[in-house]
Parts: sequence; C-alpha cells; structure tokens
Amino acid sequence: MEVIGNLLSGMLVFSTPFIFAALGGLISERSGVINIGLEGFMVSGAFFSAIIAYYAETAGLGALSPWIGLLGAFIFTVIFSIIHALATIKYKANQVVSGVVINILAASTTFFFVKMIFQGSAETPMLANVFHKVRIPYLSDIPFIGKVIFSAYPTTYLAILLVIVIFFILFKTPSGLRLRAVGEHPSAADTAGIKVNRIRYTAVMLSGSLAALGGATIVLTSNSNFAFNTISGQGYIALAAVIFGKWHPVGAMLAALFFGLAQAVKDQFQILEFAAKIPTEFFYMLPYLLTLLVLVFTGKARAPKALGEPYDVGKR
Amino acid sequence: GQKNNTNDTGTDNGNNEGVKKLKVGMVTDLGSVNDKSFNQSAWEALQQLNKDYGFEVKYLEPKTDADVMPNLLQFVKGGYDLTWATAFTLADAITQLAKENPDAKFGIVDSDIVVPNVAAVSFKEQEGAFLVGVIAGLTTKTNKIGFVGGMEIPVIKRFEAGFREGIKAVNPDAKLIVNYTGLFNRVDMGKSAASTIYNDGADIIFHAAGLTGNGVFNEAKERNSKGGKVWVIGVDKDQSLTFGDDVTLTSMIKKVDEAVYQVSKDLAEGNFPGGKVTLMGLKENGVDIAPTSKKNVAPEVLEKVEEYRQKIINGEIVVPEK
Amino acid sequence: MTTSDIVLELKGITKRFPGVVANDSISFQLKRGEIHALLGENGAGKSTLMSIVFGLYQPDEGEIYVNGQPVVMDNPNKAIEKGIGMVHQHFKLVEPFTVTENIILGMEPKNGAKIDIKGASKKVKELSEKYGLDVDPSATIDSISVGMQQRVEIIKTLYRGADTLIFDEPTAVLTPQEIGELLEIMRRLVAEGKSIILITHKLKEIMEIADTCTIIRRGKVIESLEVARSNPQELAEKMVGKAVNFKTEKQKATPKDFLLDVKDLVVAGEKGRNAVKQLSFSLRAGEIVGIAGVDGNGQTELIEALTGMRPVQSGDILLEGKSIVNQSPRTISEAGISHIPEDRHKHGLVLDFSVSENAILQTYYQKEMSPNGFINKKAMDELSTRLVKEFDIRTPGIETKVRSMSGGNQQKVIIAREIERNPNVLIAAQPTRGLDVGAIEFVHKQLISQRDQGKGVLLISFELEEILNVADRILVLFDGEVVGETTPETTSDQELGLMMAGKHEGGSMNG
Amino acid sequence: MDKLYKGLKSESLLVPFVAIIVGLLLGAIIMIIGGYDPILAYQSLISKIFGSSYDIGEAIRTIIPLVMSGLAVGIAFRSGLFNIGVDGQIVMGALGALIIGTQLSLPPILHATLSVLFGALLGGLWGALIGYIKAKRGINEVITSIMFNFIALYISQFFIRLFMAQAGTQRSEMIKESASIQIGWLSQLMGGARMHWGFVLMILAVIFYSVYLNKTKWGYELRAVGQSQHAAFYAGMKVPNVVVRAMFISGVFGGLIGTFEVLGVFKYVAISSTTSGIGFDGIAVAILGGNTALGVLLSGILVGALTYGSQGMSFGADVPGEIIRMVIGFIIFFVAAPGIVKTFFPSVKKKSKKEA
Ligand SMILES: Nc1ncnc2c1ncn2[C@@H]1O[C@H](COP(=O)(O)OP(=O)(O)OP(=O)(O)O)[C@@H](O)[C@H]1O
Ligand SMILES: Nc1ncnc2c1ncn2[C@@H]1O[C@H](COP(=O)(O)OP(=O)(O)OP(=O)(O)O)[C@@H](O)[C@H]1O
Ligand SMILES: [Mg+2]
Ligand SMILES: [Mg+2]
Repeated sequence: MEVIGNLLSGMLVFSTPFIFAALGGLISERSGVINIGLEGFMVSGAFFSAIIAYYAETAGLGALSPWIGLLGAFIFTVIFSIIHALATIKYKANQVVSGVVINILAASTTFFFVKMIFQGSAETPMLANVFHKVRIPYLSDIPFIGKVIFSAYPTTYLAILLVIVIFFILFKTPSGLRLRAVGEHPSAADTAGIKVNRIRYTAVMLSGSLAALGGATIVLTSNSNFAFNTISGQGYIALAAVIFGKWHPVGAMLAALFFGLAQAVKDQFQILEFAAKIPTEFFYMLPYLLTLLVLVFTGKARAPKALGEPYDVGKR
Repeated sequence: GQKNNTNDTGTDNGNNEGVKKLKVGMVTDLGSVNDKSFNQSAWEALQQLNKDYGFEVKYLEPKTDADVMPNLLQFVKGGYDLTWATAFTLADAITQLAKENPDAKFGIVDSDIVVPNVAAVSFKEQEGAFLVGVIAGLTTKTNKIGFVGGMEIPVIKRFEAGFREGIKAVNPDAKLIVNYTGLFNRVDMGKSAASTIYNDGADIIFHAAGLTGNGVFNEAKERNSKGGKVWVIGVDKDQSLTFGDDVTLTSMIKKVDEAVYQVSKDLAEGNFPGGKVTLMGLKENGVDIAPTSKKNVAPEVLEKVEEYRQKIINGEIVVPEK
Repeated sequence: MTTSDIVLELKGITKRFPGVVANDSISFQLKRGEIHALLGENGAGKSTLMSIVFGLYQPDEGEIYVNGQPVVMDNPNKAIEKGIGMVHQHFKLVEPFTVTENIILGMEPKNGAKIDIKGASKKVKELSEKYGLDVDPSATIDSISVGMQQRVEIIKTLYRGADTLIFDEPTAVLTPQEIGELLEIMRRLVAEGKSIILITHKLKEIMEIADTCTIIRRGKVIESLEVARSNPQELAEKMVGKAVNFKTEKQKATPKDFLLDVKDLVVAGEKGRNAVKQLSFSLRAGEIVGIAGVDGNGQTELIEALTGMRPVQSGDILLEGKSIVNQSPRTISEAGISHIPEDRHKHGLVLDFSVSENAILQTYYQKEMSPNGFINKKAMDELSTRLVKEFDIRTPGIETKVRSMSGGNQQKVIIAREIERNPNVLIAAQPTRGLDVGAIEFVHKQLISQRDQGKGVLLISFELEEILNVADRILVLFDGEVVGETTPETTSDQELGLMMAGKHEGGSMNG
Repeated sequence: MDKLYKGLKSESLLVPFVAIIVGLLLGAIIMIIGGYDPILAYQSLISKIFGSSYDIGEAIRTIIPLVMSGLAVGIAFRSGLFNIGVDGQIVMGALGALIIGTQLSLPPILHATLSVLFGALLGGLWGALIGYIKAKRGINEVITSIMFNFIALYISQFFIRLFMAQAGTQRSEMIKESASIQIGWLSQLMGGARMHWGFVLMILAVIFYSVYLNKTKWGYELRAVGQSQHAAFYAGMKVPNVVVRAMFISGVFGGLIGTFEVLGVFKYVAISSTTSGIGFDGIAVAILGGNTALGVLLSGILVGALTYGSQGMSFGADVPGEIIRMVIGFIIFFVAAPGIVKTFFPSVKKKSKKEA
C-alpha cells in the first residue's frame, strides 16, 4: 500500500510539467501548427519563473512570489511564442524548423541573460519561497488515496483544472469548434467566415504560455532555481504525450501521468532489495521502454489533418 | 557582462616575494564555472591567486566533449604557464596534450595520471564519506539512511563505499538505501529519489549527485517546513551556506581550491609537482567535514568523528574504494 | 428592368496570376431568381472569378456590386454578410465533425458558454425540411455519401442566410440520381427567391436548368446568352472557339479472345462488410466494357482488387488464363494491366514531381529506364517530350511540376503514361471527371483507339452518358454485384437508371 | 564581381546570404547591449576558425558530424519522415565501433574498416527499427525517435559500464590502435588537429546522398514515397520497405557520426548522461540546406565553423558562446521564413519577385 502511495505521489510530481506542456502542444497542434518548440517554451517558462519569483521574493512578497513567478512565466513566454507564431503563420516557415529555432533561441538567450543578470553565474539564486504540497481539507483525509491525490502541489491541481477547462473549451464551445476546424480544414473554416490565422496566433501563443507553466512548475516545485540544464528533454516527452494522447486533453493527461508513473517506478524499484542485482541502466530505460511498448500495442492516432501546413488561400 | 579573466594586477601586499606572476588558465568540466561545486572552487582559488600575487587567470567552458582539446590548447598556445583541468573527464585530453607539448604545464583535479609535466591532484573521497557516515550512523533516529548518487561511476562509488563503511563502523544495524538517478543535472529526479527514500523511513540522506542533489535539499526543506525533521548531508562544498543549516546536517568537503591554489603557487615558487599524483585524503587535509558541522551535530558525535579521523590518518582503518 | 433586379454585378474584373491572366476584365450580371450558368474550358477562369465574388481572392481591377451597392469583398465574411453563399468544387467540410457542427461552424448558437447543439440540430432539421434536403444532423461527414455532403454544403449557405448561391461544378462528383435531385433542389431554391450561379461542364444540365449562360474563354467573357434560345452545339462551339464533335465516332467492336476473367470475387470494404460480393464478369480483347453504377456500390473496391491495391477475400481473377489474384500492384501491372485511377491527385500523380518524373512512375525501375539502377535521364526526357506531344499535354515544359497544371492536363499525363505502357487491359476509372468537353472528347478517343488496337478496356464511370457513348457492353453494378448486362444500342437512360437503383428488371444475369 | 552579383540575384542564394548577415548583425547588437565588443568578438571568431592550421583542422572536425547529421535528417525528410532520433543513432554507432574497436584484434586497416562498418550497421538498424515500427504499426516516428534516443543512451551506458569500462574512470577503455581512423600525418600537418578519414567518408556521403536520391531508381522511390505514399503504392512500390530503407540509410549516416567520434576523435566513449545533441543540430543543418546534398554541406560548414569559432570569441573577447547559438538560431529562422528578410529589405523583395 505504502509503495503504491509513493508511486502515485511521485507520478503526480513528475507528470505535472508534462501535463502543462502537453496541453500547450495540443492546443497548437489542434490548430494545425506543429509545436516541437515545447522544449524551448519550457526553458523560457523555467527561466522567467525563476527570475520573476526571485525578484518578487526580494521585494518582500514572500509566499506570493511563486505565484507571481508562475504568472510571469505565462505572460513573458509570449516573447518566444510570438516568434513561432509569426514565423509559421505569417511567414509560412516550416513549422518543425521554427520549433527547432525556438529551442535553440530559448536555450541560448535565457542562459545568456542568467549570466548577464547574475554576474556570470550559471544559475539563478535559490528561491526561498516555492510551492509546497497542499492538502485539500476533508478530501485528503480519505484513507490512502486522499493522502496521495489530495495532497499535492498547487500546480498539480492547476494542471488538472486546465485539462478540464481545455477539454470543455475544445469540445463544447464555439471557440473550440473553430480551433479544431482550423486544424482539420483551414479553408473550410475560412469559407465559413472564421479568421484562420487569428485563431492560429491565439493557439500558438497560448501553447507557449501553457508549456511555460510546465517549465515554471519544475522550478517552483522541485528545483528552486533555473540552470541551463533545468529543462533537458522534458519538452520532447511532452510532445510524445501529445501524440500518445491522440491530441485529446484527457488522453494527453493520461499519457503524461503514465510517463510520470514510469519515472516514479524507477525510483521506487531501486530501493527494493532485489533491485541491487539489476543493472541501474535498466531502470533509467524503463520510462521510455514502457512508453514505447504501450505505443506499439495501442496503435496509431490520427493527427489533425492540416497539421504542419501553413494556410494558403490559393493552395489546392 | 562578467569577464572570464582577471588580470588587474593584484594588490601588492608583501607576501608575494619570490612568487613569479604567472598566467594560469583553467578549463572546466562540462558545466559552468559557477556551478557551486568544484569548477567554482577551482576558479575561486585562481581568483585568490590573482588577488594575492597578481596572477593573470582565465577560464574556458567547453560545451561538448569535443571542445575540450581545443580549449586546453588555446591556453597552451596563448603562452599560459599552467593550465588546469578541473575534472577527471579531461584526463585523456591532458595526457595527450602534455605529451605533445612537453614545455607546457598542466594541472588536473580528480585524476591520477602520471605525466612529467602534469600535476595531478586526487582525493580520497571515501575517507571523507566515512566521517559523514559516522555522523549519519550516530544521528539517525530511524536507523534508515539514504544515499543519492548521480551516475554509477567509480568516483561516486567511492563516496557510497566510504559512507557505507562509516555507518557500519558505528551503527551496524542501520540500513542504507541507495538510489542512483543516472544524471547529475536533474534536480527533479533528485527530489523524487529523496522523497522515495524519506518515505521509506530514512531521516538522513547523503548525496553525491551534483545539481541533482539540490533536489534532495529541496525535498528535505519541504518536509521540514511541514513539521518533519529530516537531514541532508551535502557534498564537495559546505552546502549549509547555500541551503541553510536547518536541513544541512553537515557536508563532506573536497578542498579543490586548496589543491589548485597550492599547486599553482608551488609552480610560481619553482616547485611544480609535475609527474606526481598528490593524493589528498584526511591526512593531507584534502577532504573533511564542513567546519559548520558543530551547529547540528552533537558534540559526542563529533568526538567520535575525531576518533575515526585519527584512525584513518594513522592507517588503522583503510577505507575501501568500492 | 430596375437595378434592384440585379442581385450581383461584376464590372471589369481582372485577376492575374504569375504567368496567366485568369480573369480579363470580366463583366457579369446575375438577376434575381435566375439560374445563371458559367461555361468555359478547364482553366478558363471560372473558379477564380467565383473565388473573387466570395472574397477568397482580391481582384487586381474591377468592382463588385451587390444589390446595386459597391462592395469590397475582402474576405468570405463579407460575402456571407451580403447574402452570398458558395458550394465549392472541392467541398469545404471538416470530416470528423458532424453535419450540424459543419453547418453552424462560425455562427454557432450558444447556450451560456456552450454551443447549443440541440437548438442547432433543430434549426438544421427545419432548413433541410423546408428545401427538401434530407440529411442526418448527427452523422459525421466521413460517414456520409458525397451527395449528402453536398447537401450539407447547401444547407450551410442557407443557414447563413444566403440569397445568392454559387455552385462550382456541383455535379462532377454526383451520381445520375443525385444530379436529378440536385437540379430539383435548385429549382426549389429559385422558387424561394434565391439566385444561383452554376458552373458546369455538362451542357445537358445547362440546357435543362439554366436561364442564362455566360461563356468564358481564356479569362474573357465571350457572350451571355439566353439558354432557351440556344442549343448545346452553339454553346460548345462558343466555349471552345471551334466546331466540336459530341458523339464520339467509333466503329462496331470486334471482340476476340478473353483477356480478363473475374470469378466469384469477394472483396472487403472499409467498414468490415464485403463491398464486392461473388462478382463475376469477363473482358475480351477489342471491347470496352462499361461498368455503370451509383458511387459506393463496390466500384472502388473492385478496381483496387483488380489492380492489386486491395486484398481479395475469395474468388479468382484470371488475366489471359493466369491467376493474378492477390498479387502485388507491381506484378499485376507487369502482367499487362494499366490503370487510370479514380483519384488522380491521391494515386495517379506525385503532384510535386515534374511531368517527366510522373511519366515514368510505373516504369522507372525497368531496364530501359534505369539500367544498373541509375535512372536514364535522357530516356526519361525523351519519353515525356514525346508524350507531351502525342497527347497534347499543355504544359510550359517537361520539368514543370504537375501540381501547377490544370486538372485536364494532369489527367492527360496519367492517360499518356498508362497507354504508353501498351497494356493488354486498360482499367479506366472516372477518366473524365471534371474535364471540359474538349478534354473529354480526347480521352474518349484514346479509349476507343486502345480498343481498336485489340486491347480490352474496362471503363468505370458514374456518368451514364459516358458509358453509353463509349462502352460496347455495359454491366450494372449494385451493392457489390452485377445486376444487369446490356449494350448501349439496346438500352436507355431510364432502364439503366432503374438497374442502378437495384431493380433487377434488365434481365439479371451474373457473368 | 558581375558574376557574383548574378549569383546573388537568384533568391536561393540571396536569402541565406542576407540571413547570415542579418543574423550576425543581430548578434552584434545583443553583444553591444550586453556590454561586449562585437568587432573584437567577430575578429576572434574569424581568427579562431582560420587562425592556424590546427584551428582549420579542428573546425573541419566540428563540421563533419554536423554535415553527416544534416544528411541523416535530410534523407528522412525527403522520404516524408521526421527523424529526430539521430542522437540515438549516433550513440549506437559509437557503441558498435567501440565494441569492435576494443574487443577484437585485427590488422590495422581491416580492424578500422570493420569497426566503422559495424557502427554504421548498428546505427542503421537502430534507425530502421523506427521505420519498421512506423511502417508496420503506424506509430508516429517522432515519438519513437524520442524514446529510442534515451533507450540507446542507456543501452550504451550498460555495455560500457559492464563490459568495456576503463577502471577508475567514467569512460570506456581505449580502442585498439589498429581500429583508429585518425590520419596521423595529416594531424601533424594540421598542428595536431584531430583529422580522420571521416572527412573522406563525409564527402562520399554527400555525393552518395545526391546521386542516390536524384539519379537512382531507389532514390526515386524514396522521393515518391516522401511526396505521396498513395501514389507510390499505386505505382507498385513497397512503401513499408521504402520507409524502412530510408530510415536505415538515415541511421547509417547517424551511426557513422558515432564511429567517427570514437575511432577518429576520442578513441573511447564517455559514459555521459545525455546524448550529444548533434542530431538536433542536424535538423537545423538539413533545413538550412534545403535538404539537398550541396545545401547540407554548405550549411553544415557554416554552423560548424560558427560553433567552433565561438570558442575563440569567449577566449578573445570574453563573449559567452551562447551568442553564437543565438546567431545560428537567427540565421536558420531567416532562411526558414524568407518573408521576414524580404519585409525588412524591400529591395530584396523586389528583386526576388522579378525572379519568380
Ligand atoms: N492560385 C493560383 N495561382 C496561380 N495560378 C492560378 C491560381 N488559381 C488559378 N490559377 C490560374 O488561373 C487560370 C484559371 O483557373 P480557374 O481555376 O479559374 O479555372 P476554371 O475555369 O475553374 O477551370 P476548371 O474548369 O478546370 O475548374 C488557370 O490558368 C490557372 O492556372
Ligand atoms: N496554387 C496554384 N498554382 C497554380 N495553379 C493553380 C493553383 N491553384 C489552382 N491552380 C489552377 O487552377 C485551375 C483550376 O483549378 P480547379 O481547382 O478548378 O481544379 P481543376 O483544374 O478543375 O481540377 P480538379 O477538378 O481535378 O480539381 C487549374 O488549371 C490549376 O492550374
Ligand atoms: Mg474550377
Ligand atoms: Mg475543375
């Protein structure tokens, strides 16, 4: 029982950033814009959250500062997402390339600025105020699961809330219908009087900001600061979660949870007695191997039809 | 922007007689000179040399393994008197370069290569780890202690082995829970590993995991902020200075700065220890527990530590490497 | 006539694309309550003109007046606002969406923050009843027939309150029944006071339903005339600029040996059920067998099974006595079957390849084309240059990407390639879809000439006229079975139509 | 001069040219903002690349993996596949070379050849496996590539740590001298720069890429599948086989990078916690080069030279190397979105319009 509890709570910790970033990826891709720049957006989010929370803290905002950091990450990452949006929508650049550029630019720029701002330091100062797990009253008293699920970081709750909100928006509201139409068949949307590019701009910018929340989560819950390797590959995992989750918010969340679980399993297994005989590399490999196996056995998903194609009125 | 060199003539404060002003460069391990770990220690030593004797010092940070060679060579060609490599991952490059450039001089930290124009400095991490093992073994209330390693490689194995022996020496009943995260740079993984270990009942974790270890501190802090009481034992530098002494029980420090400072100064004074491996254990004052340890460690425990320190120094106890 | 009778007027519309003047100072008037046909060869500029009216393209010169008011149509919203709706040649429907979702897209009724799907469905139902456009509001687009999809497009415009409807080649993809129904719907729309612009290549339809016909040639208006005072011959000649021949000339067939024998063929369709059921027929050298039938009765599956693109469940296919069942497309093509596929964009061409690269799509690997594995560019260019000449493919050059060519010319590339291979059996699926009369005539001639050279031709078409004109023998396909066999000389539109609807009166015989 | 102008007039050359200039200018602006001296920085950059025969040699050494990686990504792109798994293929190639290089004893040339071949084969199979999963199970190659990168890393760590570790270090043992592909005399000529036969193989790979894709029937198949799987199927091509083959070739290119690094540069494999990232740079190189052989070669040279030169910048002008990463980012960005360049430089726009 204890073991399972540990696993689940580890799962929630690891998967929260993936959920945010995957939601971001999903929104952009649902509108037809490939987002391989999730990694870069997470870097940006981690960076902005760390410095903004740090300054908020220095200004004496105390426990409020992680929230300000989170919000700052959401807002300022627009600097990067607007680049991706302009390039792919207005200038019709290859979306994959633009994403790669975002990754290169985000990594180099943030690290450069950390060095500039903090006198050559490779990382931002440690934050004193970060998020702590909160118990939801009553619910957390439910034996066993309560402790695990209803005692988590605020960011975890926020992520799950966003899954619900985005699900609702995508599948129940006009905006969602339009967004999906734009990703499936932009010229159908256009002829129905929908501003295709405006929707794509919104989606891409939102996408960057959501992924930024993922990066910020890592800083504000586990790392307490930003270094050049704070984000190292999580964005790509989130991208995998988008595809694995079949471009559906709940699917993406499940994929992210699955991935988080696989990571948690790695820790939990290692402390067991028999694990000493198994090469550690096997545990490191586990999350990726499991994902691959599940994928191979669950089969393919259908991507939004217009994914990757700049919208061009004249194109046949 | 910050400059990666310091060549303003140091304050002439008398004690630089007989010490030549040298040009000393250093190439970091993959990582930054401000890593709050040995790269930083080494750089601090060089900056101190600049202050004390007016050495001209500069560093380069290779971005990939392939950059290491050209970076080292840059110093050699730039006419530097001594070039430091701050990690044993650079040993192969140093060996080769030293052979090709017999007139150049090199220093390397954490390595035991023997080349005439290279001064190697190596630490007996297991001895320091033994001492913090003693502290952990005597301090634990749950009889469960954790170890979080970065990658499963020989250096880190030395930490684990020394730590294990130290615990065993004073508290044979205590159980050691080991977790290698596989990475030196993933704080979140360190945090999760720590969480798992603490959940399993441990109340002290010793980490030898670089940045990943920050996660161990973060987890401990979070637990303590909610009324728990768990400890972390830091590594390389006195980590209570970074993470506070409410979580840092003690740290096992490696005096990279000391070594770098001393060897560089030796060269300036004409006693370059080339072709030698300077092994820095407890005896040589190369490893130790943090000076701030008395804050959290009980005096009788510190007494025990001193006892074992002596035993190790006079060879009564030989701490194994694995 | 007062100006208010003119719902839409174009004055001097000019639109240039790199290298072409698609519309050259076009003027045009649409009267309230009329059906106004727009006729012209492939590439004449019809679609471009309508895209301008609908705000998708902006004209380089000229003005648009709606109900006498000048309007700058800078986006489709403007057009919708002005009561203009368009049913595009390639449907603008989101496949995974339901009918209702497609219709309300962009003008969704709301219930709080949510879409009011119930209310929307009701509105859709009302509209569909009012105009006799029967659809299932909750079906997804990918599950309904092309005819149904078109109805959805029509309801979409009506839902947006369109008074003026533009139809771009609406019948190119429809079955005869569906065409009949569509024309009926148009009449009803006009009776309700709507005005319609109809683009079509089928003169019969113009004669049947249009009031006025504007003829465009190479981007210029040639003439606007009253349909009642004209005839198909006149329309066609004005469109092409020279005399045209309607009925394709051909001699009587002299069938010889059996080439293709299909026995008790069973082929699975997309949704698990069998699309072709115990089908048997044969094809002889020197004849054209036409397969008539409504879309979705197993044609696609049959063709794909014959050409190795889809597995066969049971039964046999013999080519000159040898079984080719479940062989790879490559083996079958080498055994002597050429295939003009149904979907030229999807299967027939690599759109981003040049004309010459497409010309060797089926033969690139053979000795002559790539000795030692290296493609012989000289041979490839010679071949394509010759095909361009022989088949009158209009292209700037053999290096031109086929994507930028007109549909008719794209089709010619495929036909040229498939005929050039000198097959024993030529399978031609919908070979003239979307082509203008000139191009159609050309294709038909090619098919007949193949027959006359002693090949067997299997022609699959939804167009009765085409089947009646070209085939020597007609098989009617219904629900995966041959429900009748007849010849053009002994049958009529009506009889074929009945058989295609599944009525076995034409003397049912299998094989 | 006239010729140069003519060459530049064509858009395909003009855009990258302007992109490079603008990218460097932006880099300069950022340096000024950061309080650095851009002129000194670029001087140091140039002199680092061309400063000595050693530097030229090492710049070439930096360029080789980038070009190869660009080819690996490029050939997949041309076949309609997005291979972001080159990093993993590099790891497998290195592992393969290491196994043969350390475990066998063979005469020099044979040993080296076999090591290269085995590494290339492992890389190729690793790539082909991604293609196979795509072809047979329809799984998006992007996810498989990502997973395969990590799995390759740990497989390699496992083998090195358990079977080929050099005692007391964080790396494998050294390959036998007979497996080395270094060119001793050339290294000596180039002031000790690590020159190896990978350079020749790279040139051959570029030629192979161009000839295979454009001149052979197999390349024709690859391109056809890349443009339209349906049409390829209709034309009798075995699409799954073509996909697997394309990924195999891509993997071989990736694997070769690994073998070059092991046999020609390091002679060992370090147990490192991440993959090299060269595979990701390859995406940039491939796109910058328009997925054509010559383009990839040129863009690989550009990116490699800038990357190598950036070290000189931090030594000579104390400018952090990140700036050069930014500059590379800008350049790719402008090449990928030529419209931006045209907006900012209307004269370019006018000219290129006339060209079209
Ligand atoms: N987006 C575009 N870019 C470049 N040229 C175009 C474009 N759209 C149309 N054209 C050109 O404009 C001309 C008219 O094309 P249009 O689509 O209007 O013909 P059409 O009369 O509808 O032909 P069809 O009967 O085949 O449908 C053609 O020569 C075509 O090549
Ligand atoms: N982006 C484009 N570039 C060049 N020409 C174009 C483009 N878009 C359309 N065209 C031209 O428009 C003309 C007509 O296009 P349309 O969409 O009506 O198709 P079509 O020729 O009737 O073929 P099909 O009916 O099979 O789609 C063609 O001649 C084609 O050359
Ligand atoms: Mg048209
Ligand atoms: Mg058409």
